[in-house]
Amino acid sequence: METVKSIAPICALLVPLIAIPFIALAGQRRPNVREFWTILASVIMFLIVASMLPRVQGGEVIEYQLLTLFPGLDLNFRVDAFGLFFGLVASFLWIITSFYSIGYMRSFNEHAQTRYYICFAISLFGALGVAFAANLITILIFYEILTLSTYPLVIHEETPEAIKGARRYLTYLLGTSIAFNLPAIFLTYTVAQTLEFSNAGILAGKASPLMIAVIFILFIAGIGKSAMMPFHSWLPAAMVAPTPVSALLHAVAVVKAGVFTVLRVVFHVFGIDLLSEIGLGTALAYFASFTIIVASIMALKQDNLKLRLAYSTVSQLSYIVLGASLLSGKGMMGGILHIVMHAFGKITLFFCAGSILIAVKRKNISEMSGIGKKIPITMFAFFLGALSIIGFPPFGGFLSKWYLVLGSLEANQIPILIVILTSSFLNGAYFLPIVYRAFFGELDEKLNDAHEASSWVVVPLVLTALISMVLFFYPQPFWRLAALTVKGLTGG
Amino acid sequence: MIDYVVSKSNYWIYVVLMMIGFYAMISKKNLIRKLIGLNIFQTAVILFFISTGVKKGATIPIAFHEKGEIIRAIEALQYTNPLPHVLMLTAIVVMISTTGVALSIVIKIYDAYKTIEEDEIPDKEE
Amino acid sequence: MAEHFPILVVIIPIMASFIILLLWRTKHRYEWHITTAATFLSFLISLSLLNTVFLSGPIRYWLGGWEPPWGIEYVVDSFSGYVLVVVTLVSFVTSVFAAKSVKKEAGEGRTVSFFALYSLLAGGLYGIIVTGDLFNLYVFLEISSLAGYALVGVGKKKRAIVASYNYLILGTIGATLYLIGVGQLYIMTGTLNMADLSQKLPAIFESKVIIAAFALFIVGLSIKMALFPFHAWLPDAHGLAPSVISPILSACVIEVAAYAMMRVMFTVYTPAFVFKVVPAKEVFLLGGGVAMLVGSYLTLAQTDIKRMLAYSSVGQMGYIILGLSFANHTGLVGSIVHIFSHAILKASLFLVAGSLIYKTGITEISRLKGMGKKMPLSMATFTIGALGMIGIPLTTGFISEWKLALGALEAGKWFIVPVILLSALLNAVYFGRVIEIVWFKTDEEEGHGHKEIGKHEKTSIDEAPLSLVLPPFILVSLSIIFGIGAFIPVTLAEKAASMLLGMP
Amino acid sequence: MIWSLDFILLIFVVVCAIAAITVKDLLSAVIILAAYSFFMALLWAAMGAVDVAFTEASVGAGASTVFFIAAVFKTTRRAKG
Amino acid sequence: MKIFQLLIVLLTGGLLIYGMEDLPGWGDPSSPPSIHVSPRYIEKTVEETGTPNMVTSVLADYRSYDTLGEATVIFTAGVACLLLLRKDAP
Amino acid sequence: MIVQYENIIIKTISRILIPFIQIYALYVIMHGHYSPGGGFQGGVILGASFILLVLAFGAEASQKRISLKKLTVLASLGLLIFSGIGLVALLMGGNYLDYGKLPLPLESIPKIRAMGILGIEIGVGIGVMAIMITIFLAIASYETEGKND
Repeated sequence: METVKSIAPICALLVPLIAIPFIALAGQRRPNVREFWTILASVIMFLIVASMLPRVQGGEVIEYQLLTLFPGLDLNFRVDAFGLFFGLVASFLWIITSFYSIGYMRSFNEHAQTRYYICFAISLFGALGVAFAANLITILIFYEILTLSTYPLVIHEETPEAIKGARRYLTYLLGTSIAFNLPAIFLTYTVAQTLEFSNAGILAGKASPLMIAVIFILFIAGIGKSAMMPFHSWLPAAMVAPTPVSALLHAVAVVKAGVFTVLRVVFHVFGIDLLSEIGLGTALAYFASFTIIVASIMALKQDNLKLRLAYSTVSQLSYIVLGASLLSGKGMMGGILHIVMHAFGKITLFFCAGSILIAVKRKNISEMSGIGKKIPITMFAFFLGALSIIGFPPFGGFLSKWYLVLGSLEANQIPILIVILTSSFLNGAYFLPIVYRAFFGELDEKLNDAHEASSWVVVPLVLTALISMVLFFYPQPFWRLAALTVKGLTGG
Repeated sequence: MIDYVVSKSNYWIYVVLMMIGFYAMISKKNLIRKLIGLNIFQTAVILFFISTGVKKGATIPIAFHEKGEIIRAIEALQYTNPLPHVLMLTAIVVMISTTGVALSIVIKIYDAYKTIEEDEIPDKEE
Repeated sequence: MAEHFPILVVIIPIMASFIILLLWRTKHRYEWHITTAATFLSFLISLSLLNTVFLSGPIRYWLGGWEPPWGIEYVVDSFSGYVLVVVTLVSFVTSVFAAKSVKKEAGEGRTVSFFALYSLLAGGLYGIIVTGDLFNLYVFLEISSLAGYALVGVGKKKRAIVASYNYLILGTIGATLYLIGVGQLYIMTGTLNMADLSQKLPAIFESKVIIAAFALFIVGLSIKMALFPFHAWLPDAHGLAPSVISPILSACVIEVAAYAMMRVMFTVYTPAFVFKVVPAKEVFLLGGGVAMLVGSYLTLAQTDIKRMLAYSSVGQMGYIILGLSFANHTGLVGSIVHIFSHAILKASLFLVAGSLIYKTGITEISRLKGMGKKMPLSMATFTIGALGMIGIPLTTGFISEWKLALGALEAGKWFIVPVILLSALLNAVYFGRVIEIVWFKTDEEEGHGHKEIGKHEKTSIDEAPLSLVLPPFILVSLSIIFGIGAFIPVTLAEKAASMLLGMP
Repeated sequence: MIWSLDFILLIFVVVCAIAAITVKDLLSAVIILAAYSFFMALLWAAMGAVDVAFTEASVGAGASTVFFIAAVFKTTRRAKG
Repeated sequence: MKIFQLLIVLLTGGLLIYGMEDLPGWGDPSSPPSIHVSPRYIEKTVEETGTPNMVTSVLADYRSYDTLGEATVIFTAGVACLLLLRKDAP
Repeated sequence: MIVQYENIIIKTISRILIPFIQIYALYVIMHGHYSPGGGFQGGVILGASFILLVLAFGAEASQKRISLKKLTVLASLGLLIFSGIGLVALLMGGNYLDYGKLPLPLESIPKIRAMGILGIEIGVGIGVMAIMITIFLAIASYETEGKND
């Protein structure tokens, strides 16, 4: 694996930042210009990120040292296969979400749209920074930027419940980060004298198993964005945000940044050898399994569509952690692939929820009987997205779950296998009734003149639904990146 | 014991005076009385400093002179130490300055609340 | 001329105040110009001093040409140069802010004496920083304190005058205890010069007088810097002072007291005494830790924004003291960086509160609803400042927190790390509350939700004048700049810490 | 210096100090403070600190007493505690 | 309540009395202040400053900067009184 | 309290005493080199004489001789003399307040220094006198502001 220096990561990071003044200047008075800048920025950013793909696929690691805060504390960037993997997902979905946002925000004639687009750009900057960070301190900085910039998005409505939800959001994310993540980094630095990620881990052989375990627990608890129980309740609370926010940030950018950070820590700070030696991987796997099952059951009880999706996200995120914590090649592969598969599936579902809200002004599942007849495209896309999440072939979700199953077999963890299967069943149990009710239920008479939302909204969701199907047949770009990551970690 | 007390009698008195002044400052409720305590407190410190400069058998720190000419050789042992005196001149000035400012403040308090008893000043603004 | 810089930095503001009073009968008003020019000159000079010190070692200046210990000596070394730059910067920026605010708050007829006292306050603080003589420090302490007492007393609210009185009584007790300490050192050594004292003291470390004097110094200066059990005067005084004075008090006066304490601890008494002879480590650990938690906790209960900021200073002083208790280089660097970080951030927060008062007269937090839309620049400044106080990465607040926590771990005091973080969390809670109200709660009259969209899009922007918005903004941007370019303050602080600890 | 005079002065000083903070009438307290300052000045003169004694006599017993009296007249003579 | 304040006072007094034990004897001509810095003031005052009154020479020459500080203190007090009590004047 | 008292005895005695007090004060300032005293003590005594004037004749009647405006100018002037002497020394190539470098036509350094000391004593005297009266006047002639906010 060779390292090359390039400013490409910096360029990609700078794009949203440069876009901000333009967005702000266009302001409220010229919405078209403002949204043009947003879309332009998202496209450019994606292109820059994608341009790094060939080199990274060729086994290179792109590095860039931005600056040294002071000795021992550097801001460094490093694009390896894993980072690029996440960066691609986030930047690609930003484009789609931008289109969707335009439709959604205009349909509701929302207030403070300039603030919305600015914060959106900053969040993407944060997410991409997390993807490209080369050490713990850089990742922490971008992680905090992400937290803070999404706070105005969550509180966007400025209603009392939005304020309450946003308060919980900030409390959990900032609180865990300060209370657990920071001390974990302090301890890591004291023990290892470095914070740079490395394929072999930086803690191996530097501390007693007890110390390692303490640091590990602090990290897992501190990365609140991964929504592991018991630090999951911010995610349902954040559902007060406008739907595009929930879609991109709480299905992709924010939560994935969380699990991405967890995976980074597991892979590159501790190293898989150290974890399997101490047995922490298995512990984490059981912990994640617990979250998977409990969150799935809680999702069953939700009537609010977005809340149900949120709990489903909580459970699906733990799949990723579970895959990584199996510490076997196939398992890790499955976990990493699940990042992208779940992203496309879940964003479809969220887009659909938003579309339903626009079209029929309903939030609760019990009130959605028969709407499938009025908005068939949306509901069909919902169906496809749900199937992908459940893990039916021919959808992307099947691939990742298949690898997870293989991984659990490889690691001889039959209980985990059972968990995966049970949870898939539960997924079906909470998604399919919605679809059934929508197509075969009795339509409320008030909704007789309902119709599909504008094409700004519908096209993106159809697109994502189709992509999640395409990913089953053509997963190569992501698959290869994931394979490269695993190869780097297992050294073979 | 007696010897010990007498040989340091100045120090004892200074501690006693300091305690009196300090006590008045923090426990008396009348604002002007607190200032009287402050004066006593600071004077006690001055007494301490002056005591450090004393030398047995020495005279005041002004060289013997006549029309500006020195008429006797100067030896350090003949004169008390002038440095504490200088410092305490400054301390006295600080004391009167503090007193002046504090009295201005007391007058303003009286103007605002019509009282100079600490416990009669309402805790919260109305 | 450059060799006279140590004295010029002090004497310029002091002479400026004489000139202000001399000129008060002239037809035109110059007091603000003179004050600002003087503080600006001092700032430039202090920058040059810091540069010289950094490149070629400490500067010693013999006043009156008398060599120490007979004469008074001014010493600018890497520590005092650093603090001097911070304090001159804050006092200059604040004096820029003062142009408009003072007239409104103190009254037209009071501006001359106000600015004269302001210059004296600044000059007194600079004098404390550069002096190398214990008694001279006391004199300048009194200059700055007296000016401070009076300036607090002209606060707009009626109760300000009572706050001023209590500040005076406690401040005088603190200063007098310090003076007794000076006397005890004098009687044991016969000298007042700090460098000379540090030569003479090691021989008599075990003497009871020396230990008692140390206790007096610490207690006296703790009162001046409002360390936890002695903090009673601070919230009233800092919260009720005029909006120009609060930043100076919170960002400079108590910091300079902290500076004086460190000076006494490390330059006069050597680290060998502080960490080996007396149980200072334990006392500071307890004092600092409790101050942080209690200060932050008390802040939570405040409903007035200036009072809240004032209480938060109590907690922040705890950070500085805590860094001393680890007895290692990293912790001390944390303390020194925190002096800088707290000074600029707290000053900017108080200045924003000042422009809020200038514009609206509101100080209750609950009435700040919708301010974010009316005064976006000021409130953005406030928000960034608050994030810095919490210690979010890329601000100077994070640097000091990082160094303090590493210092704690290095000293094996891992149980302090949760305390630091808990305090940061409490900071986050009370600043988060304000930020939420300012940005996301709308006025009842204006309605909320997206039903009445058109309405608050059009709320007329009513920002404070530029001369009030710019100063806090400059300070906050400095916090960001030095949060990113953190090697600058850290390198300076490391040099200062090595010097204080007597390491090569 | 005369040892007994010194001792008597010290006693006087302490008595005056206690009186000054206990007397009910503030004006009397201020006058007693002036007396205290004066005795103090004598004490210092006896120790050879003539300059300090001179200053204390003019400032402590003079100027500061005048300030105190002015302030007492501006406020009130009656003190509760 | 007064007990508490009395306690503080006694504590401070106790601290001073604790330290008193090691103080040099009263009026001891060989105590550090008498032998370290002050001899130069006493012996050289006329030679160096032409002023027989040592207090004046130390006050206004050797440590004249303290005196400037002292004068500034009282100047501060004067301005402070004006600021507090006069609305019209400077 | 500065109401004019119709007391002929006080007025007459003050009229006689005040010049003597002032002369004594000047002596104290000027003779600080040789005897106890100096600028500060002299200044206080000088101030006291004017305070006596105010007490005897009332603030209104003595307005002509001492007004707050004059006093502030005097106070800052006194302090400026002091700090100015230091500055002159600095400009002449010495350190701040290094009287030895003062440009005085005297033969020996000690004598120049003695003159420097005298100069600052005068400065201190003027300043202290003015400030003592200022503080007294500020306290004694305070009128309520009726601040009721």
